[in-house]
Amino acid sequence: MSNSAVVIKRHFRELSVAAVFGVLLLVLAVIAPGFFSRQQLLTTLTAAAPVLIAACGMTLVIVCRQIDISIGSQFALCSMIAGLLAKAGLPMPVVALGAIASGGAMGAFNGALVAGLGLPSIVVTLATMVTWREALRWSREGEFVKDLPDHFQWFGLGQGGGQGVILIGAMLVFGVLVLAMKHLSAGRYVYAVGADRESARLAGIRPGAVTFVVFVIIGGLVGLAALLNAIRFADVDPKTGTGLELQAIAAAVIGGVAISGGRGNLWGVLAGVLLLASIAPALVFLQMPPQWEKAIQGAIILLAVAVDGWRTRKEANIG
Amino acid sequence: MTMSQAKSNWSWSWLRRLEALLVIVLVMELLIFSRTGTNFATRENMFETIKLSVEIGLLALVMTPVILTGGIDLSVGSLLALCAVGFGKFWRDAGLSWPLAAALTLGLGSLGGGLNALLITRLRLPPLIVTLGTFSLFRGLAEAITQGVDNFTGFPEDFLAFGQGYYGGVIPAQVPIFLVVAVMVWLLVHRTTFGRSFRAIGFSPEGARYAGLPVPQRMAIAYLLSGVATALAAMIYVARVGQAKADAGAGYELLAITAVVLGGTSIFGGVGTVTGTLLGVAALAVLKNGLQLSDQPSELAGILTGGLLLLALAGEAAMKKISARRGRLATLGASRGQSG
Amino acid sequence: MPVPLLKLDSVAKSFGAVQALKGVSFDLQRGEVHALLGENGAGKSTLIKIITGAHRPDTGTIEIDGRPVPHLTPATAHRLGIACIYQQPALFPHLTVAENIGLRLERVAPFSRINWPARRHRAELLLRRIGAGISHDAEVHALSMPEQQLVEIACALGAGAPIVIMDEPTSSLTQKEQHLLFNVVRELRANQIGVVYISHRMEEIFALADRVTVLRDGESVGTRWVRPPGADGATGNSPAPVTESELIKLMVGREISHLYPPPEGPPGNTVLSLRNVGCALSGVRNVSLEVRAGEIVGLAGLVGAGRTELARVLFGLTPADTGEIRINGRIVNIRSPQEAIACGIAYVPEDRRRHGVILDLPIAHNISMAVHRRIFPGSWLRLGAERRLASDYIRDLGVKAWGPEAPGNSLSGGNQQKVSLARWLATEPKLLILDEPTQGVDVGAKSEIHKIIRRLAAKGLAVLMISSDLTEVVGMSDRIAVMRAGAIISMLPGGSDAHTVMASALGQKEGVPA
Amino acid sequence: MANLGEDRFRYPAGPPACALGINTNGRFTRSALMKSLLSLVAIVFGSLLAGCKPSAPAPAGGTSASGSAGGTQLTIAFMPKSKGNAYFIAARQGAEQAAKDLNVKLLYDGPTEPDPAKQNEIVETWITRGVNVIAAACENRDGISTALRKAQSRGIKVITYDADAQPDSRSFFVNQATPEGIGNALMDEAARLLNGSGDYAIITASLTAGNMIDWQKAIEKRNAEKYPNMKRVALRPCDDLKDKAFAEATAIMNANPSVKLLMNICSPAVPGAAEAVKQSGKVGQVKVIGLGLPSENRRYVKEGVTDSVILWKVQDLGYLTIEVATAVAKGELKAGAASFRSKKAGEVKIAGDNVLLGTPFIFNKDNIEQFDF
Repeated sequence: MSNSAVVIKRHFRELSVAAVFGVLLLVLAVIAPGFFSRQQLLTTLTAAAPVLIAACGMTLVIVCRQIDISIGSQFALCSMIAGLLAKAGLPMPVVALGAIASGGAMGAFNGALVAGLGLPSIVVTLATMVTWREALRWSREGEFVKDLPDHFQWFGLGQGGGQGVILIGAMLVFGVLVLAMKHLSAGRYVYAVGADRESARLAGIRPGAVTFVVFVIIGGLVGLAALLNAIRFADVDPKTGTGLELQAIAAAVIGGVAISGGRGNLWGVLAGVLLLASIAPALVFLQMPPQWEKAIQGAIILLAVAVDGWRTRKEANIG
Repeated sequence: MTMSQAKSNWSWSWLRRLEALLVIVLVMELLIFSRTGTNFATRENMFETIKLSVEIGLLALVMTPVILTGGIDLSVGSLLALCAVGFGKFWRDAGLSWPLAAALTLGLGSLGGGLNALLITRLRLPPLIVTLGTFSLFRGLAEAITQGVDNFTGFPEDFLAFGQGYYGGVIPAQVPIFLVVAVMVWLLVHRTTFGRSFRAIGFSPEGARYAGLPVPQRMAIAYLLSGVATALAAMIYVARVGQAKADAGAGYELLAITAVVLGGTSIFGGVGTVTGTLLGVAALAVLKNGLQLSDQPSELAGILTGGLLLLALAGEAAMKKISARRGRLATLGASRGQSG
Repeated sequence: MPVPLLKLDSVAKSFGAVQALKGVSFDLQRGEVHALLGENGAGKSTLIKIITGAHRPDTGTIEIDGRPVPHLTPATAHRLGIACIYQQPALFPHLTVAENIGLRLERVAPFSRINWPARRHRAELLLRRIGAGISHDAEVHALSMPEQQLVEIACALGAGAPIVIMDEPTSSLTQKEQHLLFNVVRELRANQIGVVYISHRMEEIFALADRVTVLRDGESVGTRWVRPPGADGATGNSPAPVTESELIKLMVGREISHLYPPPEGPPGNTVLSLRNVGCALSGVRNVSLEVRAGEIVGLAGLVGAGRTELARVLFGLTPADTGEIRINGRIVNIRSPQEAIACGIAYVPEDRRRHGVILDLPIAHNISMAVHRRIFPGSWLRLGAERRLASDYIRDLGVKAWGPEAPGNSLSGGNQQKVSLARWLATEPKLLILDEPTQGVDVGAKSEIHKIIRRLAAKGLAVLMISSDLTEVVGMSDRIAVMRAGAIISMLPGGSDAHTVMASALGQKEGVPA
Repeated sequence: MANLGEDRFRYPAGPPACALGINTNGRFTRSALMKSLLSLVAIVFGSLLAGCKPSAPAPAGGTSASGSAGGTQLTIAFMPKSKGNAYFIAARQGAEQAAKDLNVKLLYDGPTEPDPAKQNEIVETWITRGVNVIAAACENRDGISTALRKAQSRGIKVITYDADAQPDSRSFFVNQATPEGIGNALMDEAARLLNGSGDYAIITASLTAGNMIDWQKAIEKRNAEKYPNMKRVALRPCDDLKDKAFAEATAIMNANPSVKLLMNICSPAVPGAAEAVKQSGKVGQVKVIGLGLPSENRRYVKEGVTDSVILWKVQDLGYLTIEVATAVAKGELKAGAASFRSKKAGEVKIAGDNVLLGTPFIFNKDNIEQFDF
């Protein structure tokens, strides 16, 4: 098979998602050019950036054949911590560090239970999700963190600068992770452990350590995502982050990451995040009732997975 | 969830240990709250607690066979909202009598369950992802039907009686319904070949197929049952609350899964009992009610639920390690006896 | 004798009730191919897993270059230069060949950059050196089994390890690839690398090995010279090379004839008759075969000859798409296991742990699983009837367990196989297909199972037995069908000796490559 | 299980080990364990159901009006629409102050996000627990009424504040101001800013909240009467959530560019809409007004994004609610009374069963600094 045919065959899913996204943009360009106004584009992308960072972390976890449904609560706690630290007058770099460190700590807690005690990750993160979310509600009783110093919103750089920081931050994280997953041996270990834990062990890799580090990384990334999202507003809402875990998993699955581990790359996830993020504004601009957003997201997830399932069954029959 | 986690060591004895742990937790809850909660230890409050936990109880009951087959169903919460809103639409806008609307809603529930079953068994897709997709699809349809705003209220009195009425002034109307479904699910799982095949599929889908069990049909039954019971729970919810809105049942699927796992059912399938699930539901319900009557904020119940789940898991993992060590000693002893 | 490259001294290992190794000693010199020969279940794979650190021995010591190695794990084995080709390739399906080789060979710090061009170059070099026509960019899951085996061989070659272990490397290789493998082994020996070559095939041992150690039931029963030192033109005092029949005797260790219960009386009418049955998907090509009531037909052939595939066709797991299957003269169309059971066909699968017994379920549940419709009318469980059924078979087949409620994983390999057998006897089949019935079973249980099979045949059951244990095939079968590449190539009468069966299986016409 | 040793407990001593199904060689037999587990739970449940409770003196069944443990001190259960809403946090401060002054026990609980099902659950639990008065702000007028009627049938006094339930399910409704007062104030302010003409949109909490419905009707009546060429082009709910209001406001501005003013009639929506206007760079083109707390909108008013905020002294509303609750519980305030003396809000008119706090107050750039709530 010629080289390009191999590339298409191997990256069928990522390319098909990008194609669907391209078609959507085309339709919008024709019917509602307003979608591409600088302001609207910026708002959509800044809203999608934190989800992209979280989805990258989730890709790592799923490739390692685990899952983390507690990142929604981690996101809320990290935003709250960032808000409280800023309100206490600490400079923004310290606030940033605080958010990322607290995310990493929560990730480490999950990792210790999953890798250390060998508990199933879906049940561990289910428990920590409920516990952290309710603990936050109990302590804050739903109260916003208000009267934040001026240098909190948009890092004090004003809306343009702030949005710039968020987008560059997300792109930077995405770039680093793409390189790490391709060129860093630790990145490849994640694929190996996800593909076949026993073979990885026989190849001299320590699966427990890799699993633990993966959970710490997603925690840190969610902390960063929480920070970049919090600075979009002048106060911090304790209900933020609800449903983030499902958005991240959906983006990863649509982007071609196999839930059974060992397969998937970040470019597909980027296409998945952008596609999911642009449904809501697209509906508004296409004068369609905005309530259809969640139904369409669900339909896209099912379609992507069904096409994949049908393809592998066809392949299995020939192979 | 590590698929390759050795399922073989989730043996029967492990399950009984977790149920014993749960009974002790339940008894402790009853004793503590009867001291701290005012009017906790009254017959009326007991029935009130049961009444408030019927919906989660129904979802947990039918989640048990699904998890027994090694699958999972994240879409029950959203399907509950879609059925509630559907019931409202059938009754108010289509002008049907509420019993007919109820029948159609049960049909809607089985359609939802059927969609999950079709994708999981026909295309052999991972249940987590399929039900994640239907989680968004059902909630989205519920919001689309009500334009995210509309709210169905003012249901007829005799329908509301199912959620708010009492038999003989004491027994809430939905308790008998719950008991009937509980007994039926218990019989299905523990006393029929369906239950036996759920376990076999959970332990080893390949093994079940080689043993001549119709694996796809049996898994489909589990997901269909989940859909129908969710529709029933939706109508009891609407009767109890007196309104149907698109945000109904948010988070119910996680509560149901928590109750099932707390009850000793392994998330990898095979091991688990309906009585364990009922104990799990009871433990969560008593915890929530007891805390509220002890003038504690309701969030504390959420924290303790998560803590209880982690405790049960870590405790059970520790017990497994102890029994594995004891097991190794036992087999050495046994092997001497056996190969003699 | 110079200091051995690798020395094992009275290594023992047992898994629960089964004692896999009972004190094995073994040594390997530099530049030597030391073969390990033994029947299935003799402990070969366990020994290899101990050398590569996958398992820890209960007792005994391991020395490398004379230095004792107390605590061997896969990571330390790598560092000490032990490379291994496993029977099932331990590869990562969705990664490319170059990456698989890279992951196996490189011991690189987690945060260092991967040099992709170097990986691709090395992979290309190794693949060319073996002569495998695989592209280094192909994803492993798209490769066929033989090609994956070649990637494993490339990994071992590339490791440049002083010790290379090959566990049944030719098991899934076709004729052409076997030739490549023999060249690789000769090249390794020339480079003073010690090769431990595991096989249960006589002709490979004579083609490659310098010395051979025979394992039987977890013990080493003797080490012989195949190609004594100085054999090519050196002085005459070297020990005489071992002969094939001596090895077979060592391997089998007991007179074949009296071991296997003799057939009792003439076979009845034809139960199963196949007329050029084929299934494109699984590579079964126009098989014609007949099995009569009370007769045991052995199905011999190398691994990958399509015997299990034929069984799966008969049992409806991969339905046939050409040809005719008749049971008791009636044409049947079998599209699923349920239909096969209804026609009276039963299949005791090869992989007992994954497909045979569900280890976490009690014995009673396992035994009743195939006959739910019959003993549980209206699908209501009748636990009493189930317990009685299970107890009958437990007594009848002599299963050693503390009761019908005992879970499968508390039983030894032999007892698990009996439970698997009991499940299918409960369906009262007309034809019983057995796939490697005594694999991984201790010697005691093996003869018990043979007696049971013969007793069933005597009662009029038609038996089709698949086995790669030649002595078992020869001893048990009334007639032997030899399969190669998905087709039956010859029918041999019972009692013919192991060598002729193997020759036929190998397609003797082409002869064993020099 | 060790005997609990508390003689006050009249439960049988913990069942011996063998009853727990652990037979001699330490192997759990399945059926034996099941029997003992269920019998254990049955024993405990049975004794509880039989009503032989150790401590609380009140008999089982109906909870008498004085049902609280302390005997004399009144227990008033105070429920917000959602705990997270800054508006209700301010109301709670007033209520706690009143509870201290009047020496009554205040029970404060409610859902963190607006959720009618949770409000019903909490009311049901309060009925079982036994309280003297329930004062609730109702997210869903019809849904909660059945629960409140049940409370009344158990002898618990019920009043509502901020958002009413069905009149027959409560004795008094502490209303911050008449719907007309609020509707007119909002409509007049909008007309002043758009000098009488232009399109505007309303962002409300939810379409089921009683007060929201009344305010919308009042605004429509005022609009039709006084400002014919002002047109409402959109009415969107935001479920009392700030980020949902932000999304709805952005969508409204994109969908109909003709909108000149966003009128937010629930407090979280005001800052949400203001942030949306700021981020889509339409400060000045699209005016923002609404019912909101000064503290929440001070930043936006100073920046000129939000022009004016209309509200009332929320702490006084909380304070007055507890005063009315105590008076009703003690029987001092009966139906048909014309006025009520409040320590904080002074002489307060009562129209029918509506206790009126007073007229709405307009905060804008000049006076917003003086208010701290």
